[in-house]
Amino acid sequence: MGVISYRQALHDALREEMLRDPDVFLIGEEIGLFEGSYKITAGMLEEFGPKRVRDTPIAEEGFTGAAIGAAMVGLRPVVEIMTINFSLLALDQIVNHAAKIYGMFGGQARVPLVIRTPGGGGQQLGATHSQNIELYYAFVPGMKVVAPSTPADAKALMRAAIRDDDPVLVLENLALYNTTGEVPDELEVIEIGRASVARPGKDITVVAYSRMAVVAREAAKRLSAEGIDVEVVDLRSLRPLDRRTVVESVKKTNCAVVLEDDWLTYGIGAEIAATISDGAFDWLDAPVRRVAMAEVPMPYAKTLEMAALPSVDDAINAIRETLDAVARQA
Amino acid sequence: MGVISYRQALHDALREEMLRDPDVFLIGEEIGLFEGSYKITAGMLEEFGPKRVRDTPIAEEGFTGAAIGAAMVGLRPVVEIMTINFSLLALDQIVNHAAKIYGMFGGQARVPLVIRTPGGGGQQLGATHSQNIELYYAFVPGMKVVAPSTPADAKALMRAAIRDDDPVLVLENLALYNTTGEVPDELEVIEIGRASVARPGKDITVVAYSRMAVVAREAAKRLSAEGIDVEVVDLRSLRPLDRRTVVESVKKTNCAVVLEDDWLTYGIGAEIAATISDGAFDWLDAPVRRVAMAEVPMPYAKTLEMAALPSVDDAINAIRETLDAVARQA
Amino acid sequence: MSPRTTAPRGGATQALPSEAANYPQSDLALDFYRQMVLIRRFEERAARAYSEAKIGGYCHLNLGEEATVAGLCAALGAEDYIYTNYREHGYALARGIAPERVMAELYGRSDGVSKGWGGSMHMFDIATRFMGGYGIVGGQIPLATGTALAINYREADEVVVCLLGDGATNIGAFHESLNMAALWGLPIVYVVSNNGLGMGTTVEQSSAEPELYRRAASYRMPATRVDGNDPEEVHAAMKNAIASARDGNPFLLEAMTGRMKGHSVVDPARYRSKEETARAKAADPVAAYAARLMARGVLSEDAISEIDAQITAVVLRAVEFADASPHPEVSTLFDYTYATPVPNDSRRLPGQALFPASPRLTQLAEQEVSAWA
Amino acid sequence: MSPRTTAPRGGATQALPSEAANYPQSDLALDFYRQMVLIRRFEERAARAYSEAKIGGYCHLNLGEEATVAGLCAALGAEDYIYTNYREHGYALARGIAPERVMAELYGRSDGVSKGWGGSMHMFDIATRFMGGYGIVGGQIPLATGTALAINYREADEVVVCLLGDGATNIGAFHESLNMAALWGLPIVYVVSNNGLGMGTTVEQSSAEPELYRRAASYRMPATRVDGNDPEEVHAAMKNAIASARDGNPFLLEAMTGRMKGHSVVDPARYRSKEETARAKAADPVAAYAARLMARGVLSEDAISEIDAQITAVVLRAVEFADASPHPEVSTLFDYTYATPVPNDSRRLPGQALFPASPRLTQLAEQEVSAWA
Ligand SMILES: Cc1ncc(C[n+]2csc(CCOP(=O)(O)OP(=O)(O)O)c2C)c(N)n1
Ligand SMILES: Cc1ncc(C[n+]2csc(CCOP(=O)(O)OP(=O)(O)O)c2C)c(N)n1
Ligand SMILES: [Mg+2]
Ligand SMILES: [Mg+2]
Repeated sequence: MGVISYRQALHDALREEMLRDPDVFLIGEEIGLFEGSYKITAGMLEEFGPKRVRDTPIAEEGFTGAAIGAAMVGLRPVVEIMTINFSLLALDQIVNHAAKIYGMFGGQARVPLVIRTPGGGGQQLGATHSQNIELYYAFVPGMKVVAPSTPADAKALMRAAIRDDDPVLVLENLALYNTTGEVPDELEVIEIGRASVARPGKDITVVAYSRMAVVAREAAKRLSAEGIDVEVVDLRSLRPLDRRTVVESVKKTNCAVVLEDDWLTYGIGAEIAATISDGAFDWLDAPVRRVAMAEVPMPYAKTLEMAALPSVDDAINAIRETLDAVARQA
Repeated sequence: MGVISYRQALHDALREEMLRDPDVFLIGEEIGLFEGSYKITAGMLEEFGPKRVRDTPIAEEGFTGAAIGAAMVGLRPVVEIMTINFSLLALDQIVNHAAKIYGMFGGQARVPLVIRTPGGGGQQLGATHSQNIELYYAFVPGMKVVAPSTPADAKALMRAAIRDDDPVLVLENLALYNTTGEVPDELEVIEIGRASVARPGKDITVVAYSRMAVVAREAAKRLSAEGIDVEVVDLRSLRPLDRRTVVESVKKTNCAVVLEDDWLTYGIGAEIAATISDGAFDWLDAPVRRVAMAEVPMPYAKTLEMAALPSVDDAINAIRETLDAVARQA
Repeated sequence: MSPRTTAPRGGATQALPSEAANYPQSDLALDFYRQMVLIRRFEERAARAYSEAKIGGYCHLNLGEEATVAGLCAALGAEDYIYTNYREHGYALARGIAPERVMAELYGRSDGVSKGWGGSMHMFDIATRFMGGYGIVGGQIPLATGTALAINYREADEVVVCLLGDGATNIGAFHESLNMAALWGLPIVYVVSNNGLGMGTTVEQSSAEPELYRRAASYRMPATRVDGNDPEEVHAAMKNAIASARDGNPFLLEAMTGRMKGHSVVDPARYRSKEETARAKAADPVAAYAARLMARGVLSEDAISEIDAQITAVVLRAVEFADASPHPEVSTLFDYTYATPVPNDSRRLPGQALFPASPRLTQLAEQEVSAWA
Repeated sequence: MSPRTTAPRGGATQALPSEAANYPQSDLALDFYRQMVLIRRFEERAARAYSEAKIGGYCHLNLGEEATVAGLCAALGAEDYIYTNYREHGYALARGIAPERVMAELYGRSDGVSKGWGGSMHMFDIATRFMGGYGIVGGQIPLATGTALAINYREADEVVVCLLGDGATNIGAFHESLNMAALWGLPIVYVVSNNGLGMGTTVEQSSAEPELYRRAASYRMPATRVDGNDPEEVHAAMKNAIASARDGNPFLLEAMTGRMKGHSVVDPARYRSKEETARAKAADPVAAYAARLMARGVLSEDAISEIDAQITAVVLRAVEFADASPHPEVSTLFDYTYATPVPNDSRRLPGQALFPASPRLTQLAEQEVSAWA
């Protein structure tokens, strides 16, 4: 058991899978000589050579499509898309091709593809570089989408993604790369499609994923000092979505807050709130509250960006207000 | 007041706006000589000439982006994207550019752009040609998305979209083009962002848009024969979303069913269900039921396609089951 | 370097019925002719079935492109891969897929080459390395390039052939893909089947450089243009192109051909002038090749009738087979979303509740699709 | 045809301080030099401010590209439009935007050229027709093409200049846009600022045809390559290119230049060999041009010092201005989502409930942002 960064966990998973299976290779912009925009692939070109760490031209659609075509004949490409914002350029290849090929051709070709890409705002990167658009993938049958929040999950889910025979998008997060956590030496296998109860509690359920799951744990920690016992459900997988774990938690706590880093209207949290409101209808003592980004193109100025992004304080406030509503209901 | 088709209503709106304002022009694939894949622009090339009815190469990203650039200096382009499935190729230009330009540059340039595009399955067009992905646009602040279900709304909303100073996606639907309805000669202005109560009722609220609003009205008609009085809320606009009209309706009926033609998980209906469950929490007597497409890449075979698509019977069934649940609750 | 193969795991590679290139010249010519007649009759029959509502969706035919299809496919080895667009019935046939399975796919039946999931635009057959059938213009180009990358990665000897239409040369994916292929020396031949039209838009109206093969120069890629109505010329050029690609020099081949009917079965092609339509008819490659082979003494009137009769019978059998093939069972609806079982996959029909009607029940309906079937 | 303008409604067009082309030769040379020094000093100061955390996000500098920027912008008329990528501070300055407003934008302040909403990558100034500043590689290319289409539509006389990097020539939008521009004869000049590198990837590693201007041939578009380190050569070539574009023949100009530092301020550029770094330093266009003008007798050591002092003062003022400019008010957060008021627009801060805490209240919080401000 060692404490490592989320970045290191991703790096280790890639490296170990490449050592294990010669069909695994990396492809993307600036992942070799430049060592990756966020340095996940540092040292890999030197260790594995240009065939297995392939720098590409700036052509998201082209190289993502090429990875799909390589996967169709049995290779296991891991594509880096520098940030999720640029993935829009490859969306046709991902949604209309990678996610469809198995079904559209009656199950004749598998697409064992991994796309790794970070989301996240908070770095003053402006409107085109601060989006959380995992929804675009989580919405699509045929895709799988995982969104780890800890180094241990990052490593385990990256490994599971690489070994999976379907296209998997691994959502990373700019703000998580430097966070640290314990990663067991003998990593258990995490099945894609299972949420985890990251912190058991009895008073309220907080559902989150990726960066917001870290925010959720922090809020829970702070509130526990006041005797409020928060249960944190970390979705980990957005598609498939583990509704059962979410609903079971709310049946126990009778109320819920959803934290998300994307826009509220139609965001990931809408499905979570709808699921809870439906599946735990008779157990719910207050409306499900959603904490999400302000619905604006993200401004560059620090003051505005901070105002637009959901914070730990926002989470705590929502939890308190929800518990107040429950109290009024009783 | 005349009865015309949805196709004709769209055509008339385009033509009248082009006659009114010389800055309005049409651009897209095969809209001129070929008269449009679905013939909305039939006769327009002849009437307005190639400058105002511009056939493009097959280059969705390029010509959509070009329309945005033309809009930035004051023209009012109306882009046809042949079906919404192909819009994925232009998504970067729409989401990262059209929707951002006003905000990202501090309000210096407006983007009075219209994108018209049909969604819809049910034509045996297979997985890549049968998607309902309006979500991709409805999710994005800076975009507006309208989704008319009647010829009158199609005409009024297309007109409003062309006169709007922000980018608007007008969602058409393959299955609606031949439907007919009354269109007033003196068309009232519909403000983008307002739902309509398409049919008042007191027993249950059914929320829908585009093709499913037609399904909703049909279900309501059939159920009224049995004395079940359905209120149909036609969203008409997906962004901005008129939550108030939806919630007020449910406060009256105390229960709701949402109909949608896209995939259930993370689909448009998730937001509607979450909104109702939150805003009408104390009024709701049963969980909000969602009727949506099966979560599969759409198969070609008729048997499978029919099974995957939501029908009037599915809507009626969901309404009955929801009313049963209300009865049990009472 | 010993020959290696990229055979996908579990995907059997089956030799094609004939390695056309080894035939003596006149046999090859007859093969071309038979192939062309098969495509012609098959497509005519497909058009009829479409108007009888036996076929749904869109239906794009290879009528007028028979020579390109036949000449090109004959140049491929059994181990080579072929990607096409949605106008692919002819390529599927010429690749050796049974006409029965191609027609059954058009009928949306379970014996179809894509089990009824693909339809006219999405034929796929892993056994013959017929890699689809894609409905998004240009969508196949990056995929084909990636398969060539895999061959390169595995140091195998196969080649990928990627068909595309003239209109598709204007889409970004074309540019991105050719650049990568040339940069990395991938074993791929891009073939532009230039029938002069997108849907109704001419090459001149859509491409600022209408000699499309010249666009390869942007990637220092060798390229050439051939008469796509001559199967022998296409075949010879394709052999060259494949040899170049196998050598690590990807190639762009432009075949000048024609479209005898509308863009799809339902398109009356009113945008074409009478003269243009007459010209397309006059350029009929099947009739022209028949005349040539007669002049050469390879074909006679009798042989032509005999071939026609044989092939008419083949196509009839295909239709009968398709009509008799069962519709896919609705219970298979959720079989092909993912390749392997997935916890918490959504397997819910539109009429089913996400959670059972009585909210007191704890089991999710999602996991109960079996109860419904 | 009388000159017409596409002046966007409400957007005032303001004459640039100098119409450089009308200057006598030596004045123009001095102008180039001053412009280059301004960019150099400004960018050096920006790098410092970035390391002092006054500037956030990414910060890409024009260090090494000063000659291209200066020569190019001097060829533009006041009515012409310019689009660039995210490496645009220099272009903004050379277009005549006050250094104060450019620096204030980097500082994210309300007096910034984009009111603090854009930052380093997204400068925009409608008055000087400086059309941005785009962070998505290649994203500006279709937009610029569309503005050229609007000029054509309005039969106006302006020209659009669209900057892009060498790496951006590999993206699909480049291909799609050049084809449309050529097909429709649009008044646009595409300028590839070839600094030899994407981020760390060289042109040779990313472009199968590394002589990038040759790619214009795919669209029958005239093109040429010039020494981007010589402002006079750039200026002359740009004049030609603009004349061609105004005539309905869009043009591709490739300027061979260099990048003196990393891709962005934080990039130590370890992937570059010592020799390469030394070569980039040696090619310093500012020093080279100073030497040339000294040899020509246009500049003296004294004049160089004086210019440097003047410009250092200008840059200092810019920094002081930026530092004094107010941060945007949080109450303006919802001001720029839409251009006009929108019913039911979502104006909710992350901490606010969609519906008020007590569900018995009927008013939606969405409409109450004013209560919060
Ligand atoms: C991305 C995309 N845009 C538009 C279409 C609609 N469409 C289908 S076929 C076609 C014309 C294609 O022309 P070409 O590439 O020459 O092929 P051909 O049909 O002539 O074989 C168009 C525009 C599509 N399927 N995909
Ligand atoms: C679509 C997209 N892909 C990737 C990136 C990340 N990125 C930013 S700059 C850059 C290199 C661009 O190189 P070039 O076009 O030569 O411009 P330069 O920075 O050298 O001026 C990359 C890959 C991006 N911003 N957008
Ligand atoms: Mg064609
Ligand atoms: Mg560069």
